[in-house]
Amino acid sequence: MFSYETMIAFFNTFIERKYYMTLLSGIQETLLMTAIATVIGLIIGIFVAIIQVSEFPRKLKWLEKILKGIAKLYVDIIRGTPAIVQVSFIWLVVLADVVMARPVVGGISFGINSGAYMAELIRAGIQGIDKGQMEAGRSLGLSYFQTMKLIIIPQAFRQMLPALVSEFIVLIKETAVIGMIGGRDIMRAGNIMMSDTGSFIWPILIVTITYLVLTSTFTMIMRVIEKRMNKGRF
Amino acid sequence: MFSYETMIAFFNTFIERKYYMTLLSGIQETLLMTAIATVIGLIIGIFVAIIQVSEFPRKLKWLEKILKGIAKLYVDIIRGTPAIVQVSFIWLVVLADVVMARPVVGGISFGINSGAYMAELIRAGIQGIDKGQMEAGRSLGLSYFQTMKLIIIPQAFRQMLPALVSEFIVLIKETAVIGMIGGRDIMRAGNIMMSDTGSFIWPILIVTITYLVLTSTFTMIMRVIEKRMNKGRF
Amino acid sequence: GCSKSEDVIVMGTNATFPPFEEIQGNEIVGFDVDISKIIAEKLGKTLKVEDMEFNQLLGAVASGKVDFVAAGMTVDEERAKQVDFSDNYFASKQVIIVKEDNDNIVEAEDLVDKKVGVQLGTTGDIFVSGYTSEENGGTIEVIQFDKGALAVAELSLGKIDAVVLDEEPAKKIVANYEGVKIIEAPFINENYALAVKKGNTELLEDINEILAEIQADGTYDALCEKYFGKTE
Amino acid sequence: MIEVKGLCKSFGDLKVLKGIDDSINKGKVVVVIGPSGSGKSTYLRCINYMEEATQGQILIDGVDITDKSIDINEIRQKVGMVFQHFNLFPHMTVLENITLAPIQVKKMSEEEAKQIAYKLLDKVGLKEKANEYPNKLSGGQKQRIAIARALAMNPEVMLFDEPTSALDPEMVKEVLEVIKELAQEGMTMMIVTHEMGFAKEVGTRLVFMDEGKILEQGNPKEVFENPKEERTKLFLSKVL
Amino acid sequence: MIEVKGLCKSFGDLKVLKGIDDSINKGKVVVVIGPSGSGKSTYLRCINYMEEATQGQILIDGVDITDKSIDINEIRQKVGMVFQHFNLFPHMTVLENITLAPIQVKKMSEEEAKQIAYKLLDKVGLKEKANEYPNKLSGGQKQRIAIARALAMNPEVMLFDEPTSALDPEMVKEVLEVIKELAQEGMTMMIVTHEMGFAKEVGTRLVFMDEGKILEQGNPKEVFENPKEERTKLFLSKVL
Ligand SMILES: Nc1ncnc2c1ncn2[C@@H]1O[C@H](COP(=O)(O)OP(=O)(O)OP(=O)(O)O)[C@@H](O)[C@H]1O
Ligand SMILES: Nc1ncnc2c1ncn2[C@@H]1O[C@H](COP(=O)(O)OP(=O)(O)OP(=O)(O)O)[C@@H](O)[C@H]1O
Ligand SMILES: [Mg+2]
Ligand SMILES: [Mg+2]
Repeated sequence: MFSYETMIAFFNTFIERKYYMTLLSGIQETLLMTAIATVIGLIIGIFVAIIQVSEFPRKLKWLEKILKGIAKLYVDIIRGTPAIVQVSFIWLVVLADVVMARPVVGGISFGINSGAYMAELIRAGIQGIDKGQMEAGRSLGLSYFQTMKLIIIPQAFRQMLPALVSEFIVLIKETAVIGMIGGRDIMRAGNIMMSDTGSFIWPILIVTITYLVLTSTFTMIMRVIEKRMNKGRF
Repeated sequence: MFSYETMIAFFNTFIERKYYMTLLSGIQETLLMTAIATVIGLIIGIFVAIIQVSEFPRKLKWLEKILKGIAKLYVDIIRGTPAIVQVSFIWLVVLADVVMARPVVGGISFGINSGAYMAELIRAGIQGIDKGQMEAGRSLGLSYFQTMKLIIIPQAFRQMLPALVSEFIVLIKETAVIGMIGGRDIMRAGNIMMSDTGSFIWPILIVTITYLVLTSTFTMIMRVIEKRMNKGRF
Repeated sequence: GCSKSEDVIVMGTNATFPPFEEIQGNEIVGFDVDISKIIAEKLGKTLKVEDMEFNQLLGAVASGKVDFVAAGMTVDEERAKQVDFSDNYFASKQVIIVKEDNDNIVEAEDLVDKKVGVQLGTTGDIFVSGYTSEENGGTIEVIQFDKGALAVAELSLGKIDAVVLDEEPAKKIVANYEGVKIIEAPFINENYALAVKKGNTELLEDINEILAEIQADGTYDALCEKYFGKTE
Repeated sequence: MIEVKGLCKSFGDLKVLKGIDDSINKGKVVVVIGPSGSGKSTYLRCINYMEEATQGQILIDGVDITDKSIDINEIRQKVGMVFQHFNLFPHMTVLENITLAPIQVKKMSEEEAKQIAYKLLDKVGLKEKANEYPNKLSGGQKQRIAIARALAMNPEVMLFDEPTSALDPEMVKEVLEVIKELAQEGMTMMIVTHEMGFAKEVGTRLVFMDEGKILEQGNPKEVFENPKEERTKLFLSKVL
Repeated sequence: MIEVKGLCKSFGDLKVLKGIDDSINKGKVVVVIGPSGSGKSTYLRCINYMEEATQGQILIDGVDITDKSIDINEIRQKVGMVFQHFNLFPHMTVLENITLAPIQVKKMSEEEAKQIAYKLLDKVGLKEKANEYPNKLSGGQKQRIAIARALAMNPEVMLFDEPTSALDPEMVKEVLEVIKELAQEGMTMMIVTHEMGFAKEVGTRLVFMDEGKILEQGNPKEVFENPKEERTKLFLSKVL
C-alpha cells in the first residue's frame, strides 16, 4: 500500500485525470463556504449576543422576553445537534425548493450553525468591556443601540478577533462533512480520488496536508493579529 | 411536505418497517462510539497533558524533547484536520488490515481525535492546581509521577469533570459523520428512513429530537455534577 | 438565492456511479448526463446537474428540488409509489463482487451471515437488506455505504465479504481495485429509468418521447458504444 | 434649574437614597461630600437617569425626568457627566471622542463639531492632543478630555463624580483648574469630591450626605468651620 | 547533622543566595529571620532540594545531596517541611493526608500508618478530626495537621517556612505550642519566622539573613538585645 509503484501509479493518475483541478476547486469550495459561513455566523452572532445582553426599556419587556426566548431556543438547538443534521435539514427541508449553488447553501447552513457559537464569543466580548463605556455613551445622549454599535461592539470586536479567526479555522474543518450532501469540498475531492484510483493512502495524505496547510496558515494569521492587538493603538 | 397525509404515511411506515428499531440501534451505536471515544480520549489526553507539563530530570532531557515533540505533532495534526479525515485515515489506512466492529473503530478514531482536545483541558486543569500541592507531595518523598497520580490528577480531574462531560456531548455530535464510512448511528438511521420513504422532514425531525434529548440529558447531568462540585467536600 | 427559472431544467444524480455518472476533474460526466443533456436540449432548456447522495434523490424529486432524476435508478415498486418512472432506457442487473481468491460465494444464498456492502438506497441495498434465506431463514449482514466505491474499497481491505452493485458501475470500480472480481452468476435483472415528480405527466411524456426518438435515430447506440463499448 | 423632591432609590432590598429634597439654581456650584457608601454617586446618577429613581421626582427646567413618557436621551443632552475613571472611548482619537455625540445625537455636521471640539480642547489646554488615542494620555489629560467631551454637548448642568480621585496627586491640580474656570464662567455644577480645599474655594453650597440623606448643608466655609451635626464633625475630622 | 558549604542559588540572572556557610547540629533549633526577599525561603528549599543549588554543597548526615547520583526522594524522607500555606491535600481526609507518604513511600501497611497517624493527631490535639476534609478545618488546625503529616515520615530535621504568617492572630499560638513541644523533644529544626518572641523562646541560635547572605548570628536573646550590624539593628527596630 505504501509501495513506490503504487505511489507512482497514483501520481500518474493524479496528473492524467487532472485531480489537481479537483483538489483546487475543492479548496475553493471549502474556503468559499467557510467565508460565507463566517460572515453569516458573525451577523447572526452579533444579533443574538446583543439580544442576550440587552435590557429593554420597561415598555418593551414583552419583546425582550420573546427575543430572548427565540435566541435561547436557537442556541440550544444548534448546540444540541450535529452540524451535519443541521446542514441536511436546511438543504433538504428549509431550502428544498430553492436552487442555489451548493457552497452557498453549505455556507448558509454552517453560518447558521456557527452563529450560535459566535454569539457566545461575542457575548463574552461585550460583557468584557468596562461598564463605564456604556455609561459614558449613554450619558452623552447616545441611545442604547447607538452606544452598542459605535462604542461597545467595535471594542469587543477587536478583542474577539483572534477568537473569531479561530472560529474560522474550526469552520474550515467542520465544512468537511458537506460531502455528505453532495458538496465538492476538499474532503470530497479526496473521496473522488479514492473512488477512482482505489488508492487510499495518497488521497487521504493529500487531503490531510491540504487541511493542515490551510489551518496553519490561518493560525499564523491569527497569531499575527494577536501580536498586533497586544501592541495596538489601544 | 408538511401535510397531514405525508405525516401519517411516514409514521405508518415508521411502525410497519420497525424504524424505531433502526433508530434505537442508531442511538446505541452513537452512545457506544461516544463512550469508547471518551475513554480513549481521556487516556490519551492524560498522557499528552502530563508530557506537556512535565519537567524531566536532567539526565532525561532528550527523552522529554522527543516526547514533547511527538505530543506537539499529534495535537497539531489533530487540531489542524477535520475529524472525518482522521476517521477515514484510521479506518482505511491505519486499521486497513484489521477487522473490527464499526462502532469500535469509530470509537477509537474519535478517541484519537478527542485526545488532542482533552489534553488541552487536562493541561489547563493540572496547571490550575496550586503549585504548593506538588511541593507538598515532593517534600514528603513522593516521586514526581506519584505526586501527579495521587495528588494533582485527582484534583485536576474533579475540576475538569464538567468540561469533560461537555466534551462527551461534543463527541455525541461529532460522531454523526460516521455514516460516511458505513457506520449506523443515529444520523444514519435518519438517512435510511429518508432513503426508504423519500420523506426528509420527518426523519430529520426525529434525528434532531433524538440528538437534542441525548445532549440535553447529558447537559443536565453536567449541571448536576457542577452543582455537586460547588458544594462538594472540598 | 434564486428560484428555478423557466429555461433551466434540473437533473438530480449521484456522481459516484460510473460510467453513468462520475466526477472527472471538475465536471460531472457520464451516460446519464449525456442523455439528460439531449433531453434538455430538445426541450430548449439549459441543463443543471445537482449532485447528491443517492438516498436523497427520491425525496429531492418529490419535493421539486430537482425536475427529474437520472442516476442509473432501477424501476421498483416501492419507488414507484413516490415518483413516476419514465420508460426504461437501460437494462442492467445486480452483480456480486468478492475477493479474487474467494470461491465460497457463488450465488445470493451464499451471502447469508456474511458482511455485505451496498450503496445506501440502491436496488442492491433493497434486495440484500430484505433477503431471507429459503433454506434456514438466515439474513445478510448489510453495511450501507454512501458510495459503491467505498464498499469495494473495504472489500479489497478484507473488512467485508462481498459487495452487491449494479453491473456497469461494478465493472468500472472493480477495474480500479486489485484482488477483487465480479461473480458471473445470474442475479436480479432490472431496468433503469428516469424519475419525475408524481403527477408531472407533462415532463414524463416529453421524456418518453425523447427517449424513443434517440433510440430510433441511433444516438442512443452511439452513447452505448461510447460508455460501454457495446451496443444493446 | 434642578429640583429634587423626595428622591428615593433602592437596589433590591438595599435602600441607598432615603428621601432627598434639594434644589440647585442656575450658575450655582453644589459640592457633595460624605462617607463612602452614603449614596453620593447614586444621587448624581439619578439626576441624569443612569439610575431610575424608585420614588420621588427630579425636575430639570421644570420637566419631570422620572415621568415614563419623557425621552431620556434628550434630558441627558442637557446634563453632562464626568466620571472618576474618565471612561474615554479607547478606540477613538481625542477628537473623535469629543465630536461623536454632537454628530450622532445633535446631528451636527462633522465640520461644525470639529470646530467646537478644537475650541474646547483649547480651553482645557490640550489642543495638540487632538489626534492622539487616549492610551497615550496621562490621567489628568484624560480627565480634561472627558470634561471637554461632556461640554461639547453644550449641557446646562455638569455632574462630576470624584473627578480627581483616580489621579496621581501631581495631576489633580490641572483638572481642578479646568473645573474652577467653568465655575467662574457660570456653569451650573454638582461635584462629588474629597478635595476639601477645592470644595471650599469653588462651592457655592456644600451638601453633606450620610446614609442616603442630606444631613447638613450650607456655605462651604461655614460648614467646615462650624459643622452642626456630630456626624459631620466626625467626618470632617477625618478628612480635613 | 546538616552542613552547608558555600551555597549559591540563582534564578536566571538573579542571584538569590550568595554563599551561605552554616552547620546545624542535632537537636538544635535554628531560627532564620530577615527582610522580605533576602532568600530565607530559598535557603530552606535548597536544603530539601525543592530548589537545586547552583553552587556549593549541602551535606545531610554526611551525604552530599547536591550530588547528581543521589536519590532525592530518600533524602526528602529525612527532611520534613511545613509551608506557609499548609498545602494539605484537599481531596483527602486528615487521616489520608497523614498516611499517604508512609504508605506510598515507606511502603508501610495501612494499619501501621494509621496507628502512627493517630498518635501524631493526639500530639497536635486533633484526634477527633481524623475523618474530616481539610476545608472543614481552621487555619491553625490545618497547619497542625501539616506538621503531623511531615512528622509521620519520622524525619530527622524539620523545616518551617513562616508556619504562622498565613494564620489569623488567634490561631498563631496553638501552632507555636506544637512547634515548641517538638523543640523540647529534641527535634532538629530550621524555622523561618517573623514571631520574634517565639524565636527568642525556642531558638537555640538565630540567623539573620540579608541579600542572600548570613549577616549575623548567635544566641537569639543576645542578637535581639545587642545586634552588631547596622542592618540587623534597622530590621529589628521595625519588627520588634
Ligand atoms: N448597581 C448597584 N447595585 C446594588 N447596589 C449598589 C449599586 N450601586 C451602588 N450600590 C450600593 O449603594 C450604596 C451607595 O453607593 P454609592 O456608590 O452611591 O456611594 P458613594 O457615596 O458614591 O460612595 P463612594 O464614596 O465610595 O463612591 C453602596 O452600599 C453600594 O454598594
Ligand atoms: N522560582 C523563582 N524564580 C525566580 N525568582 C525567584 C524564585 N523564587 C524566589 N525568587 C526570588 O528570589 C528572591 C528571594 O526569594 P525568597 O522567597 O527566598 O525570599 P524570602 O526571604 O523568603 O522572602 P519572604 O520573607 O517575602 O518570604 C526574591 O527576589 C524572589 O523574587
Ligand atoms: Mg461614589
Ligand atoms: Mg519566604
